[in-house]
This record gives sequence, C-alpha cells and structure tokens, in this order.
Amino acid sequence: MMSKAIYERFYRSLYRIRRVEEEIARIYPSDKIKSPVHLSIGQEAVSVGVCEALRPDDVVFGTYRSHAYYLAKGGDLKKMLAELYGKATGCAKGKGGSMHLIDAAHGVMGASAVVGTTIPNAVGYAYALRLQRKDSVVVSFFGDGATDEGVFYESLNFAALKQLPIIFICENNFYAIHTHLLSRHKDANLCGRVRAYGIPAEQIDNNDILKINERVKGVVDLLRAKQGGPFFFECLTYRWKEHVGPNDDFHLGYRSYEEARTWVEGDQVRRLAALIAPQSRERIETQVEEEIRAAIVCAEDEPFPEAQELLTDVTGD
Amino acid sequence: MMSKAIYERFYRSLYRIRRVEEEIARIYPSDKIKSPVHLSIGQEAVSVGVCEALRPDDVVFGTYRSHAYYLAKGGDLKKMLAELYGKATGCAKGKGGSMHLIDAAHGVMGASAVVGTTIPNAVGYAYALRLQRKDSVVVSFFGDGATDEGVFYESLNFAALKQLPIIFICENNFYAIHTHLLSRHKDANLCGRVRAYGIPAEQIDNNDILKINERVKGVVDLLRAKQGGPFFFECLTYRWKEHVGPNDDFHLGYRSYEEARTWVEGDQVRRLAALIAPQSRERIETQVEEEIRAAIVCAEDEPFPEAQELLTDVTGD
Amino acid sequence: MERILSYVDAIREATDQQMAEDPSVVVFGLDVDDPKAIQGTTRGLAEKYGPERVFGTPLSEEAMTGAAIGMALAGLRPIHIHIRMDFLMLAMNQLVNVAAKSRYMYGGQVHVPMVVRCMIGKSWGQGAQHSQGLHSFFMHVPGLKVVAPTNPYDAKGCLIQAIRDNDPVIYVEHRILHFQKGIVPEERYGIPPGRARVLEEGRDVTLVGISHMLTECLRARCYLETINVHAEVIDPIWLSPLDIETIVKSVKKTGRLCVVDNGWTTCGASAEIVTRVIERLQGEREVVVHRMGYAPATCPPTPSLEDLYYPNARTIASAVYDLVKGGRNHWLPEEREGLQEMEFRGPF
Amino acid sequence: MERILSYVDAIREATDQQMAEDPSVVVFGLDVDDPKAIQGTTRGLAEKYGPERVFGTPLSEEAMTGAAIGMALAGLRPIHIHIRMDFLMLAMNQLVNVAAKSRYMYGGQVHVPMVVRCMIGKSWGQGAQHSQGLHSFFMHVPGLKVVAPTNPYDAKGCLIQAIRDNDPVIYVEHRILHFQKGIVPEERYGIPPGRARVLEEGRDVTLVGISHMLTECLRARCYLETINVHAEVIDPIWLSPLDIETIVKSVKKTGRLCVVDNGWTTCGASAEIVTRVIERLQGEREVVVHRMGYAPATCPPTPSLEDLYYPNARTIASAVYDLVKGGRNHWLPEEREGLQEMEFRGPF
Ligand SMILES: Cc1ncc(C[n+]2csc(CCOP(=O)(O)OP(=O)(O)O)c2C)c(N)n1
Ligand SMILES: Cc1ncc(C[n+]2csc(CCOP(=O)(O)OP(=O)(O)O)c2C)c(N)n1
Ligand SMILES: [Mg+2]
Ligand SMILES: [Mg+2]
Repeated sequence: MMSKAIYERFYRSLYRIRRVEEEIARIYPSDKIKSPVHLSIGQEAVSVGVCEALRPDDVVFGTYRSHAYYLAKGGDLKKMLAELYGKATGCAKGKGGSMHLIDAAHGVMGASAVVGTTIPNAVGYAYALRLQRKDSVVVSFFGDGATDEGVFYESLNFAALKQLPIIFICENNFYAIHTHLLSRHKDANLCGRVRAYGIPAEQIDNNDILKINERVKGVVDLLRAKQGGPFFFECLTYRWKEHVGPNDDFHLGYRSYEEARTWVEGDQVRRLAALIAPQSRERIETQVEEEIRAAIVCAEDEPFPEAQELLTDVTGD
Repeated sequence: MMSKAIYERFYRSLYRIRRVEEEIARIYPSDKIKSPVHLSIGQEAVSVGVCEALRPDDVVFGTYRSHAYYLAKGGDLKKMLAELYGKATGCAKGKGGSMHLIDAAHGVMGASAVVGTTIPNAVGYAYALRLQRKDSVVVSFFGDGATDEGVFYESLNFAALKQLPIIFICENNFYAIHTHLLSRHKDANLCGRVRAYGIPAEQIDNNDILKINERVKGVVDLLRAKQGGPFFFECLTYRWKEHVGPNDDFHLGYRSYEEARTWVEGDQVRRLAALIAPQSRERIETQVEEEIRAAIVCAEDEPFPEAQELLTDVTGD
Repeated sequence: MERILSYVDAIREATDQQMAEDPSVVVFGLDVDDPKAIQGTTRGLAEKYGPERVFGTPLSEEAMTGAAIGMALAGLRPIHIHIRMDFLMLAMNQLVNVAAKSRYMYGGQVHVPMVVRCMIGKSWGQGAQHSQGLHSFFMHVPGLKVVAPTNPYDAKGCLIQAIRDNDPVIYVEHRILHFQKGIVPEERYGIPPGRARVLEEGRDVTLVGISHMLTECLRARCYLETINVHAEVIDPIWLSPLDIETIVKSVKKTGRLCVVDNGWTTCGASAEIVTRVIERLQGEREVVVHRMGYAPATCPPTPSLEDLYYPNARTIASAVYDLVKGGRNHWLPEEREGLQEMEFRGPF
Repeated sequence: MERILSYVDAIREATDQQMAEDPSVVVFGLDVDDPKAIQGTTRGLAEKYGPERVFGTPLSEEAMTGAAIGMALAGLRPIHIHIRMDFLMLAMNQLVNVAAKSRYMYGGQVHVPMVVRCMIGKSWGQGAQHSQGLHSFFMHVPGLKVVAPTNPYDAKGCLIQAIRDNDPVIYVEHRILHFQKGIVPEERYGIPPGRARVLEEGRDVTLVGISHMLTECLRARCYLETINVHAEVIDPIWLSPLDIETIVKSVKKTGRLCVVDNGWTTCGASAEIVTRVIERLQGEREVVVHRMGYAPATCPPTPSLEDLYYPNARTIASAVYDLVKGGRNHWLPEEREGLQEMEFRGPF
C-alpha cells in the first residue's frame, strides 16, 4: 500500500498536467500558440507513473507528444509555456516549439518530431551512463507508431546486447494519427516482439498509474543495482483529443466514442482525486491553478527572441 | 525419396557453382577480375536447394555474395563471367560488377552491395505479384548480417501484414565479415524474432541440400495455392573462404579451422557426388568443365564497353 | 469556360485519371486512406480503386521505399507519399543507393518507375524537422528526377508526367502551395521535364523562384515595378533535368540573376543554377548574381525568427534592387495589402 | 628528423592520443575491433582502452548513429566509423534531423560532440554503392561540420580537432589517400576549421582539389608547368565551415578558378565554391570558372568506364589549359611515369 503522501504527489502531478493541457486547448484558438500541439489528455498516468519512479538524475527521452512526461519529470512549466508561445525565455528559446521540449537540468533530454528518432539516442545515453559508472537510468518514451520503425528494433538489439540500463515505455494508444495498430501490424504482439531480443517485456493494459509506478519502480531498482539490462513496458492508454490540436475528433469516424468510453471512465485523474482527502485535494488544486495562471501570464508577457538569435546556436563557434 | 534424375540436377548445379568459383579464385591473382569477389564456396547448398524448388518465373533477390544463387536460378554463366571481367557483354554491361549480378530473364532480379537493401525490394515485388494475380513467388536471400538492420524488421512486418508470397532465406554463416552473430545479438534467436511477427520460421541447421529443397518446395506450393503468407528459413551454413577475395583466412584468428571442419566434412558437393552413378557424374563434370572453359575464353576475348556507355542508362531518356 | 481547381484537387485529379487509365498505378504511404486523405489529395481513391491499389502503410519509410522499388521492378507504377520531405531522410539508402542506381548498375536491364510525393512544411511552428526543402540532395544524385510544381496546372501535369516516367521522380510539394487555385484543364496532359517557364517578362533582372519561393518572386516583381525595375520571373518547374537554356537566355538579356530557393543555399539548387549560368555566359556576357534561401540555420518555430528565416517578397525585392543599382541601398518596400494573397492563376 | 607516417597511422595516432588524454572518447562502428581494424586505423585500440571504449557494432547504422548522439548528449565524445560513405545513407535521419539540429532546436541547452569517420572508395570495381563522395549533403545542412583531409599531417590534425569540437563533424577519408605517407609530428595538434591551405603558388589559375582530387590537382600542376602554365593549388581541408577567403584571394590574382571535386558536380561542393567566389568577386575582377567531378552517372566498375568517370591529372591539366587559353584546344598531356605515384609529403 502506498502512503497518502504519495497519492497526493501523484494527484498533484496528474492534475497539473491535465490542467496545463486544458489551458493550452483553451488558449489555442487565440492563435497565440502557433505550434502544433499534441495533447496527452487521457494518457497522463503513464508519464506520471513512470517519472514518479525516477530520480532527478535519471533521464527521459520522448516524442512530440511531450507535455506530460516533460512536466512529470520535473520540467519547468514557465519555460514550457514560454516555448509554446515562441518566447525568448522558452526552454529552447523559442527555437524548439511544442515538439522539442527539453529541460536538461531536470533530466528531460529532448523530443523529436520524427517518429522513433529518440529511441537510439536514449540507448546511447544509457551506454554512456554505464561507461561512466553512474547508477542513473534512462527511460525512452514512444508511441505504438514507433514500433513500426526499423530503428526501434536496431535499438532493442543493441540495448540487449550491451545490457544497458534503459526502460522502454511504449505508450500504446492504439493509433498512429488515425491508423490503428492492427492496420499496421498483423498481430498486436509488441511484447512478443521485444522478448525475442532477450528483453523482458510486460503489458500493463489498464492505464493504472499505481501499477505502472510499482512495476517501473521495481525495474529501476534492478537496473540501479546493475541486475539485468533493458526492460520494456507496453502501457495501453488512450488519447482523448485529436492527434494534433485542441479538439475532439470522434466525428472523423476512424474511432468511436464507444471505444473511448472505458478509458474515460477509468480516468486516473478522477481516480486519484478520490483517493485523497478533500482538503488536500483543494489545496493541491488551488496551488496548481495558481502556478498555471502565473506561468501563462509570464508566457504572454515575455519577449520574442531578438533577430540575432536566428544565427545563434547553429554550431558552437 | 527423390529420383536419380533429381540428384543429378542438384549435383550439376552444385558442382557448377563450386567449379565456377574455384576458377574465379584461380584467375583472380591475374588481376583480370578487378572486382571484389565474395565467394560462396561451402554455401552452395542453400542456393541450389532453394532455387531447385522454384519455377523460371519465380524471382530471387540477393546480396553481393551472389554467384551461387545467380547460377542456381538459371543466370547466364557467360554473362556473369563477362561482368566480372568488366566486359560489354556482361549481364550489366560491365556497369554492375560482381556485386550487382542480374538476369531478369531468369528471375534473378538483382543484388546489392549495401547489406539488407534488397529485402524490401523483394517484398515490394511480392506485393506486385499478388496484385497482378500471378502465382509466382519471390525469394529474398540475405546473410545473418542483414538481420541486424532495421529494414529487415520493417520488411517482415509489411510482408506479414499483407500476407505476401515471399520466402525469406537467411544464409546464416555466423559471421558478418569477421564479427560473429553472438557479438551482434544477445541471443542467436533469429527464428524467434521472426515468429513474433506472425511469420512461420524454421531453422535448417546442417546445410542439407535435400532437406532445404524439400522444405522450401512445400512452402512454395502453399504460397502458389495462396495458402499462407511469408515464410522464413534460417539456413545454417559456412563460408570456407575469406569474406571477400579468393583466399583462406583461418590465419586471421577470428575463427578456427576446427569450427569449419564439420562443415567441410558435410560438404554437399561431395555428398551429392556420392549419390549418383560414376558415369553420370563424369558426364556432368565434363560438360560443366567445358561450359566454364568456354565462358572464360569468351569473357577474356570480349571487348570492354565503349566510352559512350559511360552516360548511357543513367535515366531512360 | 475556365476550370478552376485547387492545387490539392489538381493532384487528386491527376492521380485519379492515371489510376483509371493504367491499372499498374498504385498509391500508398502513411495515412493515404485516412479521414484527412493527405490534405485531400488522395480523397476517394481508396473507395474507387480498392485497398490493394490505395493503402496506408506502417511507419516504415525505408522498407516502404524499398517496396516501391520492388513494385516498380515488377511492372507497377507506385506513388509513395510522405507528408513531410524531412521523413525522406529515413529512406535515403533506398532512394540514393537503389532507386537512383538500378537502371545503370544493372546495365539497363531494369528501370524504376516510381513517384515519391513529399511536402515541404512552413509556418505554424513546423520548426526544425517539418520544414526542410531537401531537393538539392536529389538533384545531386544521377538517376533521379526532381520536380517542384508551383501551381495547380503544373501540379497536375507534372504528376501525370512523373507517373508515366520510367525513372524515379521526387515530386516536391509545399504545404502553402496546396491552397493555391488556378486554371486546370480536365483532360490529361503532361508537363515534360527540362522545360522551364517564363512567367513574366522583364528586362532588368532574371528572378528564378523554386517551389513556394516562386510565389514570393512574383510578389517581389510587383514591388519592383513600382520603382521601375522590371523582373523576368522564371519557374524552372523541373529541377532535374534542369532547363538551364531558358534561364541563360533570360540572363543574357538582363545581365542579372537572382535565384530564390525554398531550401538552404550552400550546395543547393541556387548554387547550381548560378554556376551553370556563369559557365555558359562567361566570356560572352557580364552578369551579376545573387542567391537567396533559408537562413543558414535550423528552422526556428517562433514567428519572430521564422519571419527572418525565409526570404519573402520584400526581402527579395530589396536584394534585387541592390543587384540592379549596385552596392547596398537598404531599400525595403512597405508591405502592400493585396500582395499577401496574390496567386498566380494562369492560363499557360 | 622528419617523422614519416602513413595516413592510416596518422589517424590511429590521433585517436590514440585523444583517447589517452580524454576518457570520454569512445570509438565504435562495424569491425573496428576485427583483424583488419579499419585498414589499421583502429589497430591496438581495443586492447589498449578495452572493449567498453572500443567496440564493434551490429549492422545498424541508423541506431548506432542515434546512439552516438545519445552518448554525446551524455558527455562522451564518440567516434563512429563507416568503411564506406555510402552507408551513411542509412543514417541520414539521425545525422540531418537530429545531430545537425539538436544544439539549435534545444536553444543551445545541449551540443553533440561526435565524429563520423567515413571512407570514399575507388577502383577495383567498387562500383555504384561503394564509391560515392556525398560530402555536399552534409555541407548543405547547417549544424554539421565537414572535413576531408588529403594527407597524413592533416589527417591527424583534423581528427584531433574534430574530436575536440563540440559539434558533429563528418570526417571524410578516401581509401586511396590511406596509402599516402608524409611528415607527421608526434605531438598533438589541431587543424582548425575555416583555414584552407595554399599548397603551391602560381599566377595563372587557381586549382582547388577536394579529397583525393587534391592529389590529382598537384599532378596536373606538373603537367601544366611543362607548358608554362602555373597553377596555384589550394586544399580547402575543411569543407564546412569553408575558408572561401583564401580561395577568393587566389582567384583575385589568377582570374581563373577550377574546382575539382571527389563527387558529383550538380549541387556539389564545386558549385558552392564557384558561386561563393563569383559572389565575392563580381564587379571587382573578371574571372572564368570551371568545375570537374564525377561524370553525371552512377560509378561503373569496369576499368574502361571508370577511367572516364573520374577526373585525373591529365584531364584536369587539359581543362585548365582551355581555361587559360580560351576555347577548346584538345590538348592532353602524355602520361608521365613519375607522376603516377606522386605524393605530397609536406612539411606544412
Ligand atoms: C518518421 C515519421 N513518419 C511519419 C510521421 C508523421 N506522424 C506524425 S505523428 C504520427 C503518428 C505516431 O503515432 P504514435 O507513435 O503511436 O504516437 P502517438 O501520436 O499516438 O502518441 C505520424 C505517422 C512522423 N512524424 N515521422
Ligand atoms: C549497410 C552496410 N553496412 C556495412 C557494410 C559492410 N559489409 C559488407 S559485407 C558485410 C557483412 C555482411 O554479413 P552477412 O549479411 O552475414 O553476409 P555474408 O557476407 O556473411 O554472406 C558488411 C558488414 C555494408 N556493405 N552495408
Ligand atoms: Mg499511438
Ligand atoms: Mg554472414
């Protein structure tokens, strides 16, 4: 059993991510965020469950659907919103945008708009950690779509060969944009594929944040103790919003609201809310709302990058 | 039980390939063949066993280690040798060289010097056959090295998804150049990896030409009858010569002659020779020797391509 | 009666007509059969021609490009679609090492009739990895053809031509050009490689615009007219093979060349065009040249930097002004309302 | 005492010295630890620094390039080796979309200090897929550095510089250059980017040679001397960033520029160098230019065509002769014995 304090931590993180993204969706039609936002609403439990099992010096790599794990791992909210607004104070000085959030100080090492590309980067990072005799671990987040790409398998192979301290987290929300996994793979057998590389693999099929956290924590402990190499989790989850943008998309017809219903009913934000005391909940929510409000004000007020930034950071000299 | 006639066919094909490559090795130090030759000596049984299960209108794709399957599938010997000599009458007019043998008329669709590259080409060809309602099948030959490349897995995935009429033949000779499979994969579990895609996979572990032929024939029949999709064979075999060039290389130390011994003892050329009558054998050998001698004379006598060929065949107009 | 279609519909029509006439044409790529249908360019095709000829694929750019080559070898005419040109980086091995080389390295025994449709993105925070115009890579490699139509008429004609062509063709679209409307005849027609088009005549300077930058060049021309500088605007259409004659002829007249690319300049299409013109005219006609393109940086998503990253009508006009007058004049025209929306609508 | 090393040993020494001094340097790639040790360039390193710092890899160019980036992000200085440049086509996504862009798209929060060693092949039937010089691709993309040392001295200095550099560096070798011998000091030294070297002075024409073609240019210079044409020969060394000033200064003197690349010309390094020189000198100095490179075809393995495919000392001399005299003179020097083996041996 987990303690109340932990539930409160989890709830704070879940609620914060949910509310940040709801605010992004609210602001979006104002065109102040000129960035293609890929919302994680509905999927937050994976990011929070995983990142709550990590230390600050552990490192995560991810995808353009980056808000949830960025925040869950401790990424700076102000810098994130400023980045979405394209401001000079953004985490990438406005040169990354929503799809390239980074917060190296908090172990968020980057995200890519090209599917699958950060997986080998994460593997290389894990190789370096091993060589440097550190006991940090790496988490590689990616969607089910990335499991179509060859580089995923090349990465698994190398990680297994070298027994690297890395955890692969596939957020399987069933779709790559509008195309179902079963239109892309003959069978939905991701864990089977991974096990064939000699990598233990486990499916967590219900978006259960507590289960995700517990299982990942167990594996992290093993990796830190240098017992065993990579591990793979397939976390089934569900994206409530459209692939990119702030809206619902059940009218498009590629998926039904029926399909979504069980996931919406199993919403982990609501679930955790019910596990903590009402006054704690109120306190958390008030604090988070305040933080978000302040961050939005900041993002709106801050300046755009100056012209000379155009040619800065291309190379180091 | 197979008929004597079939043993004779197999022996002719095996003996011919062996002798052609021995002749190449003999000629090589004369520098008349200015082409990096990758000999299949020791591995012929795979090519012959597979190709003898195919019809002329079936199609094979392969690698730079191309002599064996090119000849086994019916490729023109004269054009092959002329190609190695860089002559205008070569199968690619001297523009391909040893690594790019092709004989479209006999279903040899090409070879690549970049490992793994013809695998998706073969898959696409199989897709076309299905669309064109033909009952031909495609064979994709590749080495164990190609199973390291992501494109192999992408290709498996698509072939399985579309249930294409293709047979993947991995000639596992344990090494990619000088690096053993177990230095590249955590486990030697190629069949397991492939099965995870929903593709039936089978290892044939002793280079047995009769077994290879029988098993492939069975699968070809299924594919022609549109029963079942892709199939994967891992054929263990052994390269006797160095990776590229005409020499032995046991002195390099990356593998031992001990390791090779069982494979040399299980030589399928000798085995088949013993299965046919001495006078048939003599007849076959005489014919083959004559054919090879003539082809070499031809290759030596023929002209190099004219200067205007340099800019011909770049595009179609 | 002039028939007006959007660039998107022109592509759809070209595909539809070629599929109807030739059963060997197949269309595939990520999401070609999904509700968005690649901006509408593949709308209805799956229903009409069935899922064997029109299909979505896994995210496997390298293998699907390889498969396209295999299909082409087997007699099909595949059209493989990518919603961003950036993703072609995953397929370079198949494109550069196989597709481009097959005809030659097999001594003409085979050919590879395939079309690779790919889109350059711009604005709305596309940023580093969704905005690249990498056509110069494909121009560099013998054996590939490259086309970048800038209007609906050419979009249709070039696609038909590309599908009929027996070589691999990289067909470069631009997301902003998708919104263009223009005259598009109903019948099938091809726009053959190796013929550039002079869109506007002018005596003072030759402006060559590639992909979306052609539109900016046309707008720049309007700014320049107000100060009595007359630009001849040329659309190369096909980048490989490239019709350098038309450009040379123009520069022979104007003595000035400005090439504006939708990509980086270093080792880019603009370097190539400048060099070829110089090679042709040196010793014959004195010329001054200028090239423009993406800033030598990664594409920044923030609007304040993105505006500076791309050439636009006003910065082009300003550069041309310097080319004509000599020296640095710091002239920059005031933004003009009507020009923002200007579209070139033909007829041709 | 002059210390003579081969190009191969110069690379090995540079790697060894940097590994000894900096524990974050790691070396990997296919076959780096096998009996051939990448032509000897990695000989002994695995034994000396252990299998964690020097290791062979699976055949997974894309993932291993991605892994190199990840290592660099974590503070290592990876050297990733490919025995053919052609194989980089499998890693273009990581090189172009990730390595080149990381520093910028993360607003300077990270940098990617990695070296990609790759070799251009030639002769002995290397053919279509083992002979490409694709450095212009990497010159095109902001965020990458490119270097192509032509002699042992630079091979060592540029590799040391590349390893120390905080950006991704594409280090281009040529299999034939591996046989070169020359003076190589024992101490560690860097050859900084952005400084070309004038190897031979001359008043009549500026000859710029890239990679192995520099050697051919030096040979061509000897042929030209016999007819009293004096070529200034420049080695750009670093292609990105490119020291155009040194070339411009030379062309200002000679009025003639011939760039000979070890790659195709269209959108190639030769187009870029010609264009930059023209941009700089137009209106100031009349110049004539010429570029040479691979024939616009796929590389044929047969010697009769391969000879025509590459520029060589005699065809370069012939082209320069035309450049100097004007028109087409059909002069081609007789093959001279000693020149075949000529090596440039420094000192610098
Ligand atoms: C290599 C590549 N191919 C195609 C795309 C276009 N694309 C963007 S997101 C996406 C779907 C990815 O799905 P998944 O990995 O499941 O992640 P999700 O969006 O569901 O979180 C696709 C195909 C891309 N960005 N990169
Ligand atoms: C993509 C790629 N990487 C590396 C090489 C260099 N190389 C040439 S052959 C070879 C080994 C391939 O081994 P395998 O596939 O097992 O075939 P075999 O030579 O054993 O028949 C390698 C690594 C290559 N040609 N292509
Ligand atoms: Mg998904
Ligand atoms: Mg092998």
